[in-house]
Amino acid sequence: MNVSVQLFARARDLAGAGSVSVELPEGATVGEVRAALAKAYPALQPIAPSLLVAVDADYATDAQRLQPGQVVACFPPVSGG
Amino acid sequence: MNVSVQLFARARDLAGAGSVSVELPEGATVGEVRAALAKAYPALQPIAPSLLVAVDADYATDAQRLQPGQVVACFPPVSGG
Amino acid sequence: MAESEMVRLTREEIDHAALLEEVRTHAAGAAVLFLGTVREMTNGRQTIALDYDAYPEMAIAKMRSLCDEALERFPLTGVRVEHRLGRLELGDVSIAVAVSSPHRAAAFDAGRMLIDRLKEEVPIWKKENWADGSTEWVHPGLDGATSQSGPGEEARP
Amino acid sequence: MAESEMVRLTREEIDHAALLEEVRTHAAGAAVLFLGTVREMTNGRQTIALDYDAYPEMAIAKMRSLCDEALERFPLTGVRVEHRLGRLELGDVSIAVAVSSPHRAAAFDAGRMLIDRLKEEVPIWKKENWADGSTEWVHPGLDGATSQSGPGEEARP
Repeated sequence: MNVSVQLFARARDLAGAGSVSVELPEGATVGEVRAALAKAYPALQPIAPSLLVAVDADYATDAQRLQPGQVVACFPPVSGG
Repeated sequence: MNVSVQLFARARDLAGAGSVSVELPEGATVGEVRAALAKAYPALQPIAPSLLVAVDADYATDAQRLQPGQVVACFPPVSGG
Repeated sequence: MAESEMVRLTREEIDHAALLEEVRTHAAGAAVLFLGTVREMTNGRQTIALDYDAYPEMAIAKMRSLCDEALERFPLTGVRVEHRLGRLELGDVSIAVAVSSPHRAAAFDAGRMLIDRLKEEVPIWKKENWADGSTEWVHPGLDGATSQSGPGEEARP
Repeated sequence: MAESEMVRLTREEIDHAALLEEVRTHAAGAAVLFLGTVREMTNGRQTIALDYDAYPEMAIAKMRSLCDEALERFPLTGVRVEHRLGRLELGDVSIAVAVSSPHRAAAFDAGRMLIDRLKEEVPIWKKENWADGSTEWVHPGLDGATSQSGPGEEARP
Protein backbone atom coordinates (compact mmCIF):
# COMPACT_ATOMS: atom_id res chain seq x y z
CA MET A 1 0.00 0.00 0.00
CA ASN A 2 1.05 3.58 -0.57
CA VAL A 3 1.37 5.49 2.71
CA SER A 4 1.41 9.26 2.78
CA VAL A 5 3.43 10.68 5.68
CA GLN A 6 3.28 14.25 6.91
CA LEU A 7 6.63 15.64 8.07
CA PHE A 8 7.27 18.53 10.42
CA ALA A 9 10.07 20.81 11.63
CA ARG A 10 13.59 19.51 11.00
CA ALA A 11 12.23 16.32 9.41
CA ARG A 12 10.43 18.39 6.78
CA ASP A 13 13.52 20.52 6.16
CA LEU A 14 15.76 17.45 5.79
CA ALA A 15 13.36 15.63 3.44
CA GLY A 16 12.65 18.85 1.57
CA ALA A 17 8.88 18.21 1.64
CA GLY A 18 5.99 18.50 4.08
CA SER A 19 4.40 15.30 2.84
CA VAL A 20 6.05 12.23 1.30
CA SER A 21 4.85 8.82 0.12
CA VAL A 22 6.38 5.43 0.86
CA GLU A 23 5.37 2.07 -0.60
CA LEU A 24 4.79 -0.64 2.01
CA PRO A 25 3.19 -4.11 2.17
CA GLU A 26 -0.38 -4.35 3.53
CA GLY A 27 -0.43 -4.41 7.32
CA ALA A 28 3.01 -2.82 7.66
CA THR A 29 4.05 -1.65 11.10
CA VAL A 30 4.95 1.85 12.22
CA GLY A 31 8.54 0.66 12.56
CA GLU A 32 8.53 -0.28 8.88
CA VAL A 33 7.28 3.20 7.98
CA ARG A 34 10.19 4.70 9.86
CA ALA A 35 12.69 2.41 8.11
CA ALA A 36 11.18 3.06 4.66
CA LEU A 37 11.36 6.81 5.26
CA ALA A 38 15.02 6.70 6.22
CA LYS A 39 15.76 4.61 3.12
CA ALA A 40 13.82 6.84 0.72
CA TYR A 41 15.16 10.06 2.29
CA PRO A 42 18.76 9.47 3.36
CA ALA A 43 18.92 12.97 4.89
CA LEU A 44 16.54 11.66 7.57
CA GLN A 45 18.91 8.81 8.48
CA PRO A 46 20.83 10.62 11.27
CA ILE A 47 17.65 11.54 13.16
CA ALA A 48 15.59 8.45 12.25
CA PRO A 49 15.96 6.74 15.67
CA SER A 50 14.55 9.85 17.38
CA LEU A 51 11.66 10.44 15.00
CA LEU A 52 8.22 10.13 16.54
CA VAL A 53 5.39 8.64 14.52
CA ALA A 54 1.75 9.58 14.98
CA VAL A 55 -1.17 7.61 13.57
CA ASP A 56 -4.54 9.35 13.42
CA ALA A 57 -3.20 12.21 15.58
CA ASP A 58 -1.90 10.03 18.40
CA TYR A 59 1.57 8.72 19.22
CA ALA A 60 2.17 5.22 17.85
CA THR A 61 4.64 2.51 18.84
CA ASP A 62 6.86 0.78 16.28
CA ALA A 63 4.88 -2.46 16.71
CA GLN A 64 1.55 -0.88 15.78
CA ARG A 65 0.11 -2.06 12.40
CA LEU A 66 -1.24 0.48 9.93
CA GLN A 67 -4.79 0.26 8.64
CA PRO A 68 -5.61 1.66 5.19
CA GLY A 69 -6.84 5.25 5.37
CA GLN A 70 -5.05 6.12 8.58
CA VAL A 71 -3.28 9.48 8.77
CA VAL A 72 0.45 9.13 9.43
CA ALA A 73 2.83 11.86 10.57
CA CYS A 74 6.49 11.81 11.50
CA PHE A 75 8.48 14.42 13.41
CA PRO A 76 11.44 15.00 15.77
CA PRO A 77 11.00 15.68 19.51
CA VAL A 78 8.64 18.57 20.25
CA SER A 79 9.64 21.97 21.62
CA GLY A 80 6.46 24.01 22.03
CA GLY A 81 5.57 26.19 24.98
CA MET B 1 4.94 55.52 80.27
CA ASN B 2 1.75 55.85 78.28
CA VAL B 3 1.70 53.44 75.34
CA SER B 4 -0.70 53.95 72.46
CA VAL B 5 -1.69 50.69 70.76
CA GLN B 6 -3.34 50.41 67.35
CA LEU B 7 -5.91 47.62 67.11
CA PHE B 8 -7.16 45.86 63.99
CA ALA B 9 -9.93 43.54 62.81
CA ARG B 10 -11.68 41.60 65.57
CA ALA B 11 -9.44 43.16 68.25
CA ARG B 12 -10.66 46.62 67.23
CA ASP B 13 -14.29 45.48 67.19
CA LEU B 14 -13.98 43.85 70.63
CA ALA B 15 -12.25 46.86 72.21
CA GLY B 16 -14.59 49.26 70.40
CA ALA B 17 -11.70 51.47 69.29
CA GLY B 18 -8.97 51.51 66.66
CA SER B 19 -6.43 52.95 69.06
CA VAL B 20 -6.22 52.60 72.85
CA SER B 21 -3.77 53.72 75.55
CA VAL B 22 -2.32 51.66 78.37
CA GLU B 23 -0.13 52.89 81.24
CA LEU B 24 3.04 50.85 81.75
CA PRO B 25 6.34 51.20 83.64
CA GLU B 26 9.38 52.42 81.67
CA GLY B 27 11.02 49.55 79.79
CA ALA B 28 7.92 47.37 79.87
CA THR B 29 7.93 44.29 77.68
CA VAL B 30 5.62 43.40 74.80
CA GLY B 31 4.14 40.67 77.05
CA GLU B 32 3.20 43.35 79.58
CA VAL B 33 1.45 45.35 76.86
CA ARG B 34 -0.62 42.32 75.97
CA ALA B 35 -1.52 41.71 79.65
CA ALA B 36 -2.39 45.37 80.25
CA LEU B 37 -4.62 45.39 77.14
CA ALA B 38 -6.55 42.33 78.28
CA LYS B 39 -7.01 43.86 81.73
CA ALA B 40 -8.17 47.28 80.44
CA TYR B 41 -10.42 45.72 77.76
CA PRO B 42 -11.94 42.53 79.16
CA ALA B 43 -13.61 41.83 75.80
CA LEU B 44 -10.11 41.10 74.46
CA GLN B 45 -9.49 38.47 77.16
CA PRO B 46 -10.73 35.41 75.17
CA ILE B 47 -8.43 36.14 72.23
CA ALA B 48 -5.52 37.65 74.19
CA PRO B 49 -3.25 34.56 73.91
CA SER B 50 -3.58 34.64 70.13
CA LEU B 51 -3.03 38.35 69.68
CA LEU B 52 0.06 39.32 67.73
CA VAL B 53 2.00 42.42 68.70
CA ALA B 54 3.98 44.52 66.26
CA VAL B 55 6.55 47.15 67.25
CA ASP B 56 7.60 49.65 64.60
CA ALA B 57 5.80 47.63 61.92
CA ASP B 58 7.53 44.33 62.69
CA TYR B 59 6.40 41.31 64.70
CA ALA B 60 7.65 41.41 68.30
CA THR B 61 8.18 38.67 70.90
CA ASP B 62 6.74 38.94 74.40
CA ALA B 63 10.25 39.36 75.84
CA GLN B 64 11.05 42.43 73.74
CA ARG B 65 11.32 45.73 75.71
CA LEU B 66 9.58 48.85 74.47
CA GLN B 67 11.51 52.06 73.83
CA PRO B 68 9.73 55.40 74.13
CA GLY B 69 8.33 56.60 70.81
CA GLN B 70 7.95 53.15 69.28
CA VAL B 71 4.75 52.42 67.38
CA VAL B 72 2.79 49.50 68.84
CA ALA B 73 -0.01 47.54 67.18
CA CYS B 74 -1.98 44.50 68.26
CA PHE B 75 -4.13 42.19 66.14
CA PRO B 76 -5.43 38.62 65.74
CA PRO B 77 -4.02 36.17 63.16
CA VAL B 78 -3.97 37.55 59.62
CA SER B 79 -6.21 36.42 56.75
CA GLY B 80 -5.24 38.45 53.68
CA GLY B 81 -4.82 37.10 50.19
CA MET C 1 5.82 56.96 40.41
CA ALA C 2 3.17 54.74 41.97
CA GLU C 3 2.97 52.47 38.89
CA SER C 4 6.50 51.24 39.39
CA GLU C 5 6.20 50.33 43.08
CA MET C 6 6.95 46.65 43.68
CA VAL C 7 4.15 46.34 46.26
CA ARG C 8 0.87 48.23 46.53
CA LEU C 9 -2.35 48.49 48.50
CA THR C 10 -5.37 49.86 46.70
CA ARG C 11 -9.07 50.53 47.29
CA GLU C 12 -9.77 50.43 43.54
CA GLU C 13 -10.03 47.44 41.23
CA ILE C 14 -6.61 45.85 40.75
CA ASP C 15 -5.37 46.35 37.20
CA HIS C 16 -3.79 42.91 37.05
CA ALA C 17 -3.12 43.11 33.33
CA ALA C 18 -0.96 46.17 33.96
CA LEU C 19 0.78 44.43 36.85
CA LEU C 20 1.64 41.50 34.60
CA GLU C 21 2.97 43.84 31.91
CA GLU C 22 5.30 45.39 34.49
CA VAL C 23 7.16 42.10 35.04
CA ARG C 24 7.48 41.21 31.35
CA THR C 25 10.94 41.67 29.86
CA HIS C 26 13.07 40.20 27.07
CA ALA C 27 15.13 38.52 29.80
CA ALA C 28 12.13 36.42 30.85
CA GLY C 29 10.90 33.21 29.28
CA ALA C 30 8.05 32.80 31.76
CA ALA C 31 5.58 34.97 33.64
CA VAL C 32 3.10 33.79 36.26
CA LEU C 33 0.14 35.83 37.44
CA PHE C 34 -1.79 34.67 40.50
CA LEU C 35 -5.19 36.17 41.32
CA GLY C 36 -7.07 35.64 44.56
CA THR C 37 -10.78 36.14 43.89
CA VAL C 38 -13.84 36.34 46.14
CA ARG C 39 -15.39 32.86 46.21
CA GLU C 40 -19.11 32.44 46.82
CA MET C 41 -19.09 29.22 48.89
CA THR C 42 -16.85 28.47 51.89
CA ASN C 43 -17.44 25.26 53.85
CA GLY C 44 -21.03 25.17 52.63
CA ARG C 45 -21.77 28.78 53.59
CA GLN C 46 -22.63 31.48 51.08
CA THR C 47 -20.69 34.73 50.99
CA ILE C 48 -22.13 37.91 49.54
CA ALA C 49 -19.08 40.14 50.03
CA LEU C 50 -15.76 40.44 51.83
CA ASP C 51 -14.35 43.46 53.65
CA TYR C 52 -10.56 43.65 53.68
CA ASP C 53 -8.72 45.75 56.23
CA ALA C 54 -5.00 46.24 56.75
CA TYR C 55 -2.37 47.76 58.96
CA PRO C 56 -1.05 49.60 55.91
CA GLU C 57 2.47 50.65 56.97
CA MET C 58 3.33 47.16 58.20
CA ALA C 59 1.55 45.40 55.33
CA ILE C 60 3.63 47.36 52.81
CA ALA C 61 6.84 46.66 54.74
CA LYS C 62 6.09 42.94 54.96
CA MET C 63 5.06 42.66 51.31
CA ARG C 64 8.27 44.41 50.33
CA SER C 65 10.44 42.10 52.43
CA LEU C 66 8.68 39.04 50.96
CA CYS C 67 9.46 40.32 47.46
CA ASP C 68 13.08 40.95 48.45
CA GLU C 69 13.29 37.40 49.77
CA ALA C 70 11.79 36.02 46.55
CA LEU C 71 14.34 38.00 44.52
CA GLU C 72 17.13 36.51 46.63
CA ARG C 73 15.89 32.92 46.48
CA PHE C 74 14.84 32.78 42.83
CA PRO C 75 16.39 34.10 39.60
CA LEU C 76 13.50 36.49 38.96
CA THR C 77 13.39 39.19 36.31
CA GLY C 78 10.38 40.94 37.87
CA VAL C 79 8.03 40.81 40.84
CA ARG C 80 4.88 42.74 41.76
CA VAL C 81 2.30 42.26 44.54
CA GLU C 82 -0.89 44.28 44.88
CA HIS C 83 -3.62 43.79 47.50
CA ARG C 84 -7.04 45.39 47.45
CA LEU C 85 -8.76 46.72 50.59
CA GLY C 86 -12.36 47.67 51.36
CA ARG C 87 -15.58 46.03 50.18
CA LEU C 88 -15.19 43.30 47.55
CA GLU C 89 -18.05 41.61 45.73
CA LEU C 90 -18.17 38.03 44.47
CA GLY C 91 -15.54 37.38 41.81
CA ASP C 92 -13.54 40.52 42.60
CA VAL C 93 -9.76 40.24 42.68
CA SER C 94 -8.42 40.69 46.22
CA ILE C 95 -4.76 40.00 45.48
CA ALA C 96 -2.55 39.84 42.41
CA VAL C 97 0.97 38.45 42.38
CA ALA C 98 3.02 38.73 39.18
CA VAL C 99 6.49 37.30 38.69
CA SER C 100 8.74 36.63 35.73
CA SER C 101 11.88 34.56 35.32
CA PRO C 102 14.10 33.19 32.55
CA HIS C 103 12.57 29.73 33.16
CA ARG C 104 9.15 28.62 34.35
CA ALA C 105 10.05 26.64 37.48
CA ALA C 106 11.27 29.72 39.34
CA ALA C 107 8.25 31.76 38.23
CA PHE C 108 5.80 29.15 39.56
CA ASP C 109 7.77 28.56 42.77
CA ALA C 110 8.20 32.26 43.52
CA GLY C 111 4.54 33.03 42.84
CA ARG C 112 3.49 30.22 45.14
CA MET C 113 5.92 31.27 47.88
CA LEU C 114 4.74 34.89 47.73
CA ILE C 115 1.04 34.12 48.10
CA ASP C 116 1.63 31.42 50.74
CA ARG C 117 3.79 33.66 52.90
CA LEU C 118 1.60 36.73 52.36
CA LYS C 119 -1.35 34.82 53.77
CA GLU C 120 0.68 33.96 56.89
CA GLU C 121 2.62 37.12 57.57
CA VAL C 122 1.11 40.26 56.07
CA PRO C 123 -1.26 42.15 58.43
CA ILE C 124 -4.40 42.15 56.31
CA TRP C 125 -7.73 40.70 57.43
CA LYS C 126 -10.91 39.72 55.69
CA LYS C 127 -14.42 39.90 57.13
CA GLU C 128 -17.00 37.51 55.73
CA ASN C 129 -20.41 38.98 54.95
CA TRP C 130 -22.51 35.83 54.90
CA ALA C 131 -25.74 35.51 52.95
CA ASP C 132 -27.63 35.00 56.25
CA GLY C 133 -26.75 38.57 57.24
CA SER C 134 -24.08 37.74 59.79
CA THR C 135 -20.50 38.94 59.56
CA GLU C 136 -17.31 37.34 60.79
CA TRP C 137 -13.65 38.36 60.87
CA VAL C 138 -11.51 35.52 59.60
CA HIS C 139 -8.69 34.77 62.05
CA PRO C 140 -7.09 31.36 61.44
CA GLY C 141 -6.69 29.46 64.69
CA LEU C 142 -9.21 31.60 66.56
CA ASP C 143 -12.27 29.47 65.78
CA GLY C 144 -13.00 28.98 69.48
CA ALA C 145 -13.60 32.71 69.83
CA THR C 146 -15.57 33.79 66.79
CA SER C 147 -16.90 37.31 66.53
CA GLN C 148 -20.20 37.41 64.71
CA SER C 149 -22.86 40.05 64.42
CA GLY C 150 -26.25 40.18 62.79
CA PRO C 151 -27.11 42.94 60.35
CA GLY C 152 -27.09 46.33 62.06
CA GLU C 153 -25.83 44.93 65.38
CA GLU C 154 -22.56 45.85 66.99
CA ALA C 155 -19.85 43.20 66.89
CA ARG C 156 -19.72 41.07 70.02
CA PRO C 157 -17.45 38.26 71.24
CA MET D 1 -17.92 30.05 19.19
CA ALA D 2 -14.11 30.20 19.05
CA GLU D 3 -13.89 32.30 22.21
CA SER D 4 -15.23 29.50 24.35
CA GLU D 5 -12.93 26.74 23.06
CA MET D 6 -10.87 25.21 25.85
CA VAL D 7 -7.76 24.99 23.64
CA ARG D 8 -6.70 27.13 20.71
CA LEU D 9 -3.93 27.70 18.17
CA THR D 10 -3.57 31.18 16.78
CA ARG D 11 -1.31 33.16 14.45
CA GLU D 12 -2.34 36.46 16.09
CA GLU D 13 -1.23 37.92 19.43
CA ILE D 14 -2.66 35.86 22.28
CA ASP D 15 -5.27 37.87 24.20
CA HIS D 16 -4.19 36.43 27.55
CA ALA D 17 -6.30 38.88 29.54
CA ALA D 18 -9.40 37.52 27.79
CA LEU D 19 -8.23 33.95 28.38
CA LEU D 20 -7.88 34.66 32.09
CA GLU D 21 -11.35 36.23 32.21
CA GLU D 22 -12.79 33.05 30.72
CA VAL D 23 -11.69 30.94 33.71
CA ARG D 24 -12.88 33.40 36.36
CA THR D 25 -16.06 32.41 38.18
CA HIS D 26 -17.68 32.96 41.57
CA ALA D 27 -16.85 29.32 42.35
CA ALA D 28 -13.13 30.09 42.19
CA GLY D 29 -10.94 31.56 44.90
CA ALA D 30 -7.79 31.40 42.79
CA ALA D 31 -6.75 31.87 39.18
CA VAL D 32 -3.29 31.27 37.74
CA LEU D 33 -2.14 32.55 34.37
CA PHE D 34 1.11 31.28 32.90
CA LEU D 35 2.74 33.01 29.96
CA GLY D 36 5.66 31.67 27.97
CA THR D 37 7.49 34.59 26.37
CA VAL D 38 10.29 34.84 23.83
CA ARG D 39 13.54 35.21 25.79
CA GLU D 40 16.49 37.03 24.26
CA MET D 41 19.37 34.95 25.67
CA THR D 42 19.62 31.13 25.70
CA ASN D 43 22.86 29.53 26.90
CA GLY D 44 24.74 32.70 26.06
CA ARG D 45 23.35 32.97 22.51
CA GLN D 46 21.16 35.85 21.39
CA THR D 47 17.80 35.20 19.77
CA ILE D 48 16.15 37.72 17.47
CA ALA D 49 12.94 35.77 16.79
CA LEU D 50 11.31 32.35 17.05
CA ASP D 51 9.24 30.56 14.44
CA TYR D 52 6.64 28.18 15.84
CA ASP D 53 5.18 25.41 13.73
CA ALA D 54 2.62 22.74 14.67
CA TYR D 55 0.85 19.63 13.50
CA PRO D 56 -2.43 21.41 14.19
CA GLU D 57 -4.95 18.55 14.33
CA MET D 58 -2.81 16.53 16.74
CA ALA D 59 -1.72 19.58 18.75
CA ILE D 60 -5.35 20.49 19.38
CA ALA D 61 -6.22 16.89 20.28
CA LYS D 62 -3.28 16.60 22.69
CA MET D 63 -3.95 19.98 24.30
CA ARG D 64 -7.57 18.98 24.78
CA SER D 65 -6.66 15.66 26.38
CA LEU D 66 -4.18 17.40 28.71
CA CYS D 67 -6.95 19.78 29.81
CA ASP D 68 -9.30 16.83 30.34
CA GLU D 69 -6.65 15.14 32.46
CA ALA D 70 -6.13 18.31 34.51
CA LEU D 71 -9.89 18.57 35.07
CA GLU D 72 -9.90 14.95 36.31
CA ARG D 73 -6.88 15.28 38.59
CA PHE D 74 -7.62 18.71 40.09
CA PRO D 75 -10.82 20.39 41.32
CA LEU D 76 -10.68 23.08 38.64
CA THR D 77 -13.41 25.59 37.86
CA GLY D 78 -11.91 26.57 34.52
CA VAL D 79 -9.05 25.78 32.15
CA ARG D 80 -7.82 27.36 28.92
CA VAL D 81 -4.68 26.81 26.83
CA GLU D 82 -3.72 28.87 23.79
CA HIS D 83 -0.54 28.53 21.73
CA ARG D 84 0.67 30.97 19.11
CA LEU D 85 2.26 29.87 15.82
CA GLY D 86 4.33 31.70 13.21
CA ARG D 87 7.00 34.36 13.71
CA LEU D 88 7.37 35.70 17.27
CA GLU D 89 9.57 38.61 18.27
CA LEU D 90 11.39 39.09 21.58
CA GLY D 91 8.97 39.36 24.50
CA ASP D 92 6.00 37.99 22.53
CA VAL D 93 3.73 35.50 24.28
CA SER D 94 4.05 32.03 22.71
CA ILE D 95 1.77 30.19 25.14
CA ALA D 96 -0.86 31.12 27.72
CA VAL D 97 -2.30 28.69 30.26
CA ALA D 98 -5.15 29.88 32.49
CA VAL D 99 -6.73 27.84 35.26
CA SER D 100 -9.01 28.57 38.18
CA SER D 101 -9.93 26.58 41.26
CA PRO D 102 -11.68 27.06 44.60
CA HIS D 103 -8.24 27.02 46.27
CA ARG D 104 -4.80 28.09 45.12
CA ALA D 105 -2.84 24.84 45.45
CA ALA D 106 -4.81 23.14 42.67
CA ALA D 107 -4.56 26.20 40.43
CA PHE D 108 -0.77 26.33 40.73
CA ASP D 109 -0.36 22.56 40.39
CA ALA D 110 -2.66 22.28 37.38
CA GLY D 111 -1.03 25.25 35.64
CA ARG D 112 2.38 23.71 36.16
CA MET D 113 1.26 20.27 35.01
CA LEU D 114 -0.29 21.70 31.84
CA ILE D 115 2.76 23.62 30.69
CA ASP D 116 5.18 20.81 31.68
CA ARG D 117 3.23 18.17 29.80
CA LEU D 118 2.50 20.43 26.83
CA LYS D 119 6.24 20.93 26.33
CA GLU D 120 6.74 17.16 26.29
CA GLU D 121 3.73 15.91 24.34
CA VAL D 122 2.13 18.49 22.09
CA PRO D 123 3.47 18.47 18.50
CA ILE D 124 4.64 22.06 18.26
CA TRP D 125 8.20 23.07 17.40
CA LYS D 126 10.19 26.25 17.67
CA LYS D 127 12.98 27.38 15.38
CA GLU D 128 15.59 29.71 16.81
CA ASN D 129 16.58 32.66 14.66
CA TRP D 130 19.93 33.54 16.22
CA ALA D 131 21.45 37.00 16.10
CA ASP D 132 24.37 35.61 14.04
CA GLY D 133 21.94 34.87 11.19
CA SER D 134 21.77 31.11 11.65
CA THR D 135 18.57 29.22 12.34
CA GLU D 136 17.99 26.02 14.27
CA TRP D 137 15.00 23.82 14.98
CA VAL D 138 14.84 23.00 18.68
CA HIS D 139 14.48 19.25 19.18
CA PRO D 140 15.34 18.18 22.74
CA GLY D 141 17.61 15.13 22.72
CA LEU D 142 18.69 15.63 19.12
CA ASP D 143 21.75 17.78 19.84
CA GLY D 144 24.02 15.36 17.99
CA ALA D 145 22.18 16.05 14.75
CA THR D 146 21.55 19.77 14.63
CA SER D 147 20.03 21.39 11.59
CA GLN D 148 21.40 24.86 11.05
CA SER D 149 21.41 27.16 8.09
CA GLY D 150 22.89 30.54 7.40
CA PRO D 151 20.71 33.39 6.13
CA GLY D 152 19.31 32.61 2.71
CA GLU D 153 20.69 29.07 2.62
CA GLU D 154 18.65 25.92 2.44
CA ALA D 155 18.48 23.85 5.59
CA ARG D 156 21.08 21.08 5.71
CA PRO D 157 21.88 18.29 8.15
